Amino acid sequence: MVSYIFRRILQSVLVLLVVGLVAFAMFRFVGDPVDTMLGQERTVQDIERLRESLGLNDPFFVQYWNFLGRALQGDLGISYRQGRPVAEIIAERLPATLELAAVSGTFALLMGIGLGVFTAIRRHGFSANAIMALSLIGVSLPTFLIGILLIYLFAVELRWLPSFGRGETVMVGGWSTGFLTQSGLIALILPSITLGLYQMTLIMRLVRSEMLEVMRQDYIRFARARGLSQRAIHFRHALKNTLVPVITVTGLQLGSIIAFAIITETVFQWPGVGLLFINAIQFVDIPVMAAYLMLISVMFVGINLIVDLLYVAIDPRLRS
Amino acid sequence: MTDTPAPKTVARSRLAMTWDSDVAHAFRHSPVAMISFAVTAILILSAVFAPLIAPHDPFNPATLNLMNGFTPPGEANMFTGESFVLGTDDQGRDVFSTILYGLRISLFVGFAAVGFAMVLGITLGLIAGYVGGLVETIIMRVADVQLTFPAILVAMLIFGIAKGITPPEYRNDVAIWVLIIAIGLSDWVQFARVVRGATMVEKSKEYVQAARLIGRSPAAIMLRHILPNVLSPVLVIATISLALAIIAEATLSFLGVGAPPTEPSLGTLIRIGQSFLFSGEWWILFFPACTLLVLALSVNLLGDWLRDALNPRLR
Amino acid sequence: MALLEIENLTVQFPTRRETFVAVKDAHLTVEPGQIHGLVGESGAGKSTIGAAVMGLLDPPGKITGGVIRFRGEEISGLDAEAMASLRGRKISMIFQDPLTSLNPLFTVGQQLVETIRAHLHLSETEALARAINLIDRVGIPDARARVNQYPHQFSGGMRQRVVIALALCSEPDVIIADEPTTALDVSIQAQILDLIKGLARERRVGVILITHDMGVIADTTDVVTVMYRGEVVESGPTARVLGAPSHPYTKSLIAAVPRPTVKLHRFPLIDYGGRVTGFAIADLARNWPKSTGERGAPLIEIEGISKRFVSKQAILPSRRGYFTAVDSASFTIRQGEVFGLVGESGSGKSTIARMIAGLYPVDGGTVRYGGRDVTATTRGVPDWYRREIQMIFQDPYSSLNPRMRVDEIVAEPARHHGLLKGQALRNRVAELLDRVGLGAEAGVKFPHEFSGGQRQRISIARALATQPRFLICDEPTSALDVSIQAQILNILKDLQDHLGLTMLFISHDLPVVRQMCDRVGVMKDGKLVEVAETETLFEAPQHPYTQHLLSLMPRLDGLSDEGLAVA
Amino acid sequence: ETFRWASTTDPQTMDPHAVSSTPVLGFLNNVYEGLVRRGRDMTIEASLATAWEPLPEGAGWRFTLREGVTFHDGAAFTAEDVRFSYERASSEASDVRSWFAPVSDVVVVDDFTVDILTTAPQPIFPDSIANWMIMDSGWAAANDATGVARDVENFATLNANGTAAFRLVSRQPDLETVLEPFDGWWGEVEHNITQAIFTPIQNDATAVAALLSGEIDMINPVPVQDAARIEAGDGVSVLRGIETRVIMLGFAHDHETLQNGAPNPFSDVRVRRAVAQAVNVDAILQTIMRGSAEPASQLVPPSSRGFSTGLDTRPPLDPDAARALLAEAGYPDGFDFTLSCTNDRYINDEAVCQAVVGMLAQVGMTATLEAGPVSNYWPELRAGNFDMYLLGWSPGTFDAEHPLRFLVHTAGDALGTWNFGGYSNPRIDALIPLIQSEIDDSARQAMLDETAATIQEDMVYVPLYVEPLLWGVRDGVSLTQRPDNFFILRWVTVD
Ligand SMILES: Nc1ncnc2c1ncn2[C@@H]1O[C@H](COP(=O)(O)OP(=O)(O)OP(=O)(O)O)[C@@H](O)[C@H]1O
Ligand SMILES: Nc1ncnc2c1ncn2[C@@H]1O[C@H](COP(=O)(O)OP(=O)(O)OP(=O)(O)O)[C@@H](O)[C@H]1O
Ligand SMILES: [Mg+2]
Ligand SMILES: [Mg+2]
Ligand code: NI
Repeated sequence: MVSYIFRRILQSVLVLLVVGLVAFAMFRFVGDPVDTMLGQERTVQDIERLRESLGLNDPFFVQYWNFLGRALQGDLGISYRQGRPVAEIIAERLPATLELAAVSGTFALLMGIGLGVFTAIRRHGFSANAIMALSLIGVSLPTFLIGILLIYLFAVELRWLPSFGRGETVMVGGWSTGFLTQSGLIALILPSITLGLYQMTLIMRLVRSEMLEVMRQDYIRFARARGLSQRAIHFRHALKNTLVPVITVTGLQLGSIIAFAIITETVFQWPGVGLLFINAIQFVDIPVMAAYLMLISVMFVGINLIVDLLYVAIDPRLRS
Repeated sequence: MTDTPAPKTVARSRLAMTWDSDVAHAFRHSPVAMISFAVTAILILSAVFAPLIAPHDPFNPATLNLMNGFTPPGEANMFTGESFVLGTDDQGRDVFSTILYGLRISLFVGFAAVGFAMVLGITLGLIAGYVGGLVETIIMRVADVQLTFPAILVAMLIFGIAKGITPPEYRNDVAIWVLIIAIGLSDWVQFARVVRGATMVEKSKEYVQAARLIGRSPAAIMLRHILPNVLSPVLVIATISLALAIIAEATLSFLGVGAPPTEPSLGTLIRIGQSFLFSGEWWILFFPACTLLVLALSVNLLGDWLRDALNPRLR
Repeated sequence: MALLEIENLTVQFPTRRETFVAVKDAHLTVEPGQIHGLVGESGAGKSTIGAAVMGLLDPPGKITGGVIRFRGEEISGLDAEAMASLRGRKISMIFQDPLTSLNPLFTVGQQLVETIRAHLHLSETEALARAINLIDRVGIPDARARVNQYPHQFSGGMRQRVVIALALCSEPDVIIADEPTTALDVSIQAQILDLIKGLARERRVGVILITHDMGVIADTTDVVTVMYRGEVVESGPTARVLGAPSHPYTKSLIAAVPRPTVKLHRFPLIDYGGRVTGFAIADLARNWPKSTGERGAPLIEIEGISKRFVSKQAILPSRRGYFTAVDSASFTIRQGEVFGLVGESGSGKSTIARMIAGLYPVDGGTVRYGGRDVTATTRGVPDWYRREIQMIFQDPYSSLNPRMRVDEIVAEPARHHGLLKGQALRNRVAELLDRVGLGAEAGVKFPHEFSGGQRQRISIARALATQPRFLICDEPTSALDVSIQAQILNILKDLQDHLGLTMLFISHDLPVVRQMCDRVGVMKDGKLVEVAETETLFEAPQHPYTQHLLSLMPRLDGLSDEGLAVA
Repeated sequence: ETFRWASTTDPQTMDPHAVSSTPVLGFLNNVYEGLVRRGRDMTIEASLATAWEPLPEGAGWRFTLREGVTFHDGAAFTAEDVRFSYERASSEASDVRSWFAPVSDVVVVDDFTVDILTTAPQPIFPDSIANWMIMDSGWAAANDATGVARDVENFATLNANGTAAFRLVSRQPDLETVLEPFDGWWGEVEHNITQAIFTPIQNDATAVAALLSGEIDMINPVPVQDAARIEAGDGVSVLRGIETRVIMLGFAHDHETLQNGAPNPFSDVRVRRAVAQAVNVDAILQTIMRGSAEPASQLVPPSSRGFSTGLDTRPPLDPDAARALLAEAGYPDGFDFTLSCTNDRYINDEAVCQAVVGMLAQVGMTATLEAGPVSNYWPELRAGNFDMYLLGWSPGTFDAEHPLRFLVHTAGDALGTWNFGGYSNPRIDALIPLIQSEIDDSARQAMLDETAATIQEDMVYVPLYVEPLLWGVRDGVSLTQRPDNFFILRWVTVD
């Protein structure tokens, strides 16, 4: 176990190195930061000077090497767009995204599992089929559209909820949280629904399809014969046997909620890392992109490690 | 419910056997499956035969009249007097024709990208889960790297490379493949990880060991024995991903990687239509969005049904 | 008032090909404290009756006629809710397939505790204590440690006992025990049957005991009902039915009971129902490669193989607990011989079989086949060796791919090895299915549509389809009624005779072992305690454990063609 | 009154010399002040300087500074700050140093007089430094912000200390920036704001929603297509104006071949003229721009200084003439080419390009549209990967000379830096320095007229239209919209 985790951490370092290399090879195709950094009255010398000082004239692996060298000393560089240390910017933005991800992830997981179990048990029921069909609306319309429609309904027409932003936030030891104020909590509602809708549908459908399979297994029949309650059968015995694909997908989805909640964050002007990232791409803000991708990579590696450990925790047959 | 048992003829035609198979039988008894199949088929056919069906050719800019722009459905344009069933968009394109033509791109990209992701993901997932060891480590770590890069960046990279290696006159032909590969690449990990997880569970079961004892090769065991047993979550993800891939195509086209805006796909139409959501020109968004919704709905319902039909215990 | 009454019960499985009537107009009554035996042909509908009483018929099965009453109240029409409140508390059932009845993701203890707590008002610790006690009472050693293990860490027989414990733990009024002791060695079987008898006597529990073991019926039951193809053909006090069977099927069944004492050339076959009464082995043996080696020469040489399992997970390897399932066993199987392996449940028989088949890597020792080293490593065994051997798994159901149709399952090996294709292959599959008594039309069904014994026969058909030279049989006929068992065993014997097929034959059924095997090994606690020629072993057992085992063999005295006297 | 407003882009920095972009300069104009400033009608008026006059012989300009001005931190404003700000703004890292290209030195005459010396006569120099903001030298030194914060972070990135009517209270980049009136401001207060909060809202639709829901008092910009809806809405209205940005089509003048390898037709003026005559600008303005924009005939809008009033007609729309021109140029069957275009830079840029493609197709010029985000657009243009492209130009000095310098002058290191197509005309190159240094207005205008005529003749660019300016405002808020798209808080009053 310990050695497994240790090996995985070693592998993660390798993953990180590869991610960096690919990232720097990629940045050339994103655009040229110099054009966005300089005003229209720049001269050719200005361009050259800036390129030189940013090291953009170096081959990408040299740029990468320099980045690594500095990163190892804890320096992630200065954002081209904001002119501030990247680490600071990311630290500022991460809480917003993490809180949003936590809320929408929880929403997606609870609703997804609950509805998934429900639709599996009532496979032929009307309400179950209605839920199954309705849930598809959430995944077949673009997130953007859903977000805007929600805003118009709840912010413009009904004026119940704010149309953008995080509301009031409170700093708790360097972490800006929206959980402690009423406006902060209210502000979370629409974005988390928008963001969680897709994951909810996915989880729900996965749970349903796996449940249907499991519900016909002999051990469920025997669990019934033993006189266990319906709840224990559905939520303990059947559900646990569906979990391997569900946690896989949940892990990945949670990762992408944190990493690339770009559209939701843009629509709701949610000051998280997704917004930061899309701005960085638009601005060709290489230091931000590089640091950000590294962070994402660490996160995915971590999530996947946890998922893999969970497999073993869930299924004893995998312990050997 | 019950058909009279087919007389045991020695050699039945393949068609008859297919018709008589359990899945086909289940299909014939499920109205939902038949309707959603019909809808999907109609959509696909109308996309394929768009040039024959569509009243206009929206992909030929020379035939467009900008002054026709924003004509409401069924009404006559106030400048040109022309009228269009589902109205026109900002360029004066007939929305109905554009949906048909756009579907061609969207369906192709959507199915191809999801198919590509599925094949790649399933293959690698099966291998990782079944073989384990170093192979698994390598595949899963590559997957980790892949996860880090969103489709946007992947598309930009591939597009940049493709641009470098293809002569300009082929760019437009390449563009669509760039989209497919980019979307497929950013999607395969999901399949791979799900399949790997399920395979790890499945491979310890005795029927797999029985197959090994027969001497079946690992490839055959993975495909014949394990795959059918891990397919249902894959189908869930695949059918759900389809709509997503179609929308992703529009996003990527917006970034300049993909089909040119003069040849709007369904997704691009929706993206364009979004900006007219509140200016009163609802039809530019509404009809394409409905088409996508109907497509997603029927494909998913078909997927739901197929999943259940493929499971012998659920019949 | 009768505890349980079944009247005119009819159960159908409507599929699109046919509507299969699994039970037709069946009658059965269980009085308090009565043990009611249910015997009959494999696939006759015994398990279906049990499932119908529990309201747990596998869809699409449904009760289409008749009533079931519990203490005079009709329960066959109850809604799900009301039915659920009866299950476990009032009526509980031991399903036939113990290996798939346990949820693989929960420890045995967890499953016991939750069942106990669902019915009895006990605290977590009390329930656990009770669970441990139960595990102990069904004869599983080291119960305290065992409750923390998962089902896959148990041997077949142990899992069966766990299922029994689970069915008994809620103190029900009626117990339906579907072949509860098939996978158990005689001593444990006796212990379990005593437990059941005790419950019937002391707590006035009514029991339906479904079994194919005539010895058990004779020993345990008060009343017996005989079923044949969905119908009750005979019912009455055990002594009468066994001693003076009136229905021809019952008579032929009794005639087929293997003789524990005398070695016969072939098992006696039933001529009732007129299906298979012997056939030319030549058909089956067509293009079956004849074993090349000289008969009697050592084929499999096993030297000191051992297997240990991690019994306690720990982060540090040094803290882990290990359990030695097989402790350096050595024996040789000769070309063309049937080598029997008997012994206590959980003593490592299946583990040895799996190591020989290359499914478990060995932790020590070597296996040689025809002089070549085929010891299983983590990468398995050499391919050529795989082609030579075949195994019939102890758990027939989980060894069948649930998503494959039976004809595909049976055809797969032949197709894979390129032996046959097209129509010839279809014919061969049909023939094989017919030989094991399923009928060719079974091919279009999926494994879950079969009864326990039928599944076992599918797995036998598949094993034969590969045309192996060495066949490992792990309890191949445990779920078969004596008549079908005889049929199958005769096929195996024919193959041995004609082709020189070598077999490792694991069974707890000592009469069968005596009939089938040339030499026998006896296992206890992972050790091979005795190996001897069959007759020698049965006549003059050396090791005390062997002696103990043989002494417990159910004695069916006065076995005649007409009936048997109950001891 | 608390006033909230939103715009698509956050000012990247609070350093007035680090970035010369409209969002930054426009925002900082509320915090910092220059020697001169622009009034409501864009005219130059006194600010920190009360008077200015050219030095004899075109040696530069003398500015008389306002006395009694203090910075937000209380420090007094003196000539030393002007000198410091000059040094800072013209330093290498500064993004506004081009304003000071002709400046040779800044001389402090006394505490309230400075001479700005130029290498050549600079008639419009005061216009060109309207956005040059003065920073306190003492504050900069004390906070280690004497250098421009661009590649490095310094105190000035997040903090500001100007002399203007508002001071920066808090700054959360990309999130919220709060301003409050500065009590010690020298000017006369016209606004009634007690606090002003700026929020960037990137998404147009979200911004419109925020305005409609009353969470925001003013948004900039309003998408053209939503303007009508907002006007119709309760309690909100749209402020319409015309910006100074001219949208035009540019050509690959000096390329041998097109992207697809065929000979380059665009080096032929007849082809370029055909393009001009084929594009139906009125239709574009009518539909895509919804009547909000105005057609353009020159590289600058009519409102700018030096506009050639006699040349204010576009070539007439005439597809037949266009076809004839093409035939004459040797392309009777037309040709294939690519049109490069942005899709996130100008208002409805992609739609406009699509319309252009359609119109050109009707005369036989078959364009493949390559539309993409601006991040990769300029590099591609600089690398010469285009045949025809869309460009928007907004003259920083509001003077007709500005685009000549960048778009028309033969491409070089400092001049012609945006002349991607490689147009080169020695006569124009010769005229540009003369225009720059001509003091006499009519002589200057004559030269500007000559260049404008040449440019029209040669169809160097095909100007299409001037971009509109659309702000959404809550009823009860009154404010002034300036063509440079600067939002000036001190002209805001809230009911
Ligand atoms: N799910 C099902 N679908 C269709 N047919 C079924 C299904 N389950 C059982 N059957 C059929 O019902 C018949 C009775 O099965 P049952 O399990 O009751 O037999 P059994 O008497 O218990 O036999 P065995 O001794 O082999 O266990 C069998 O012929 C079987 O094929
Ligand atoms: N995967 C495993 N992990 C841990 N322990 C195991 C595992 N498989 C088997 N065992 C243990 O090894 C011992 C021998 O098991 P095995 O299945 O070989 O018994 P068996 O002789 O076949 O018994 P039965 O007659 O009951 O089938 C048992 O005590 C069992 O608990
Ligand atoms: Mg049975
Ligand atoms: Mg065993
Ligand atoms: Ni039917």
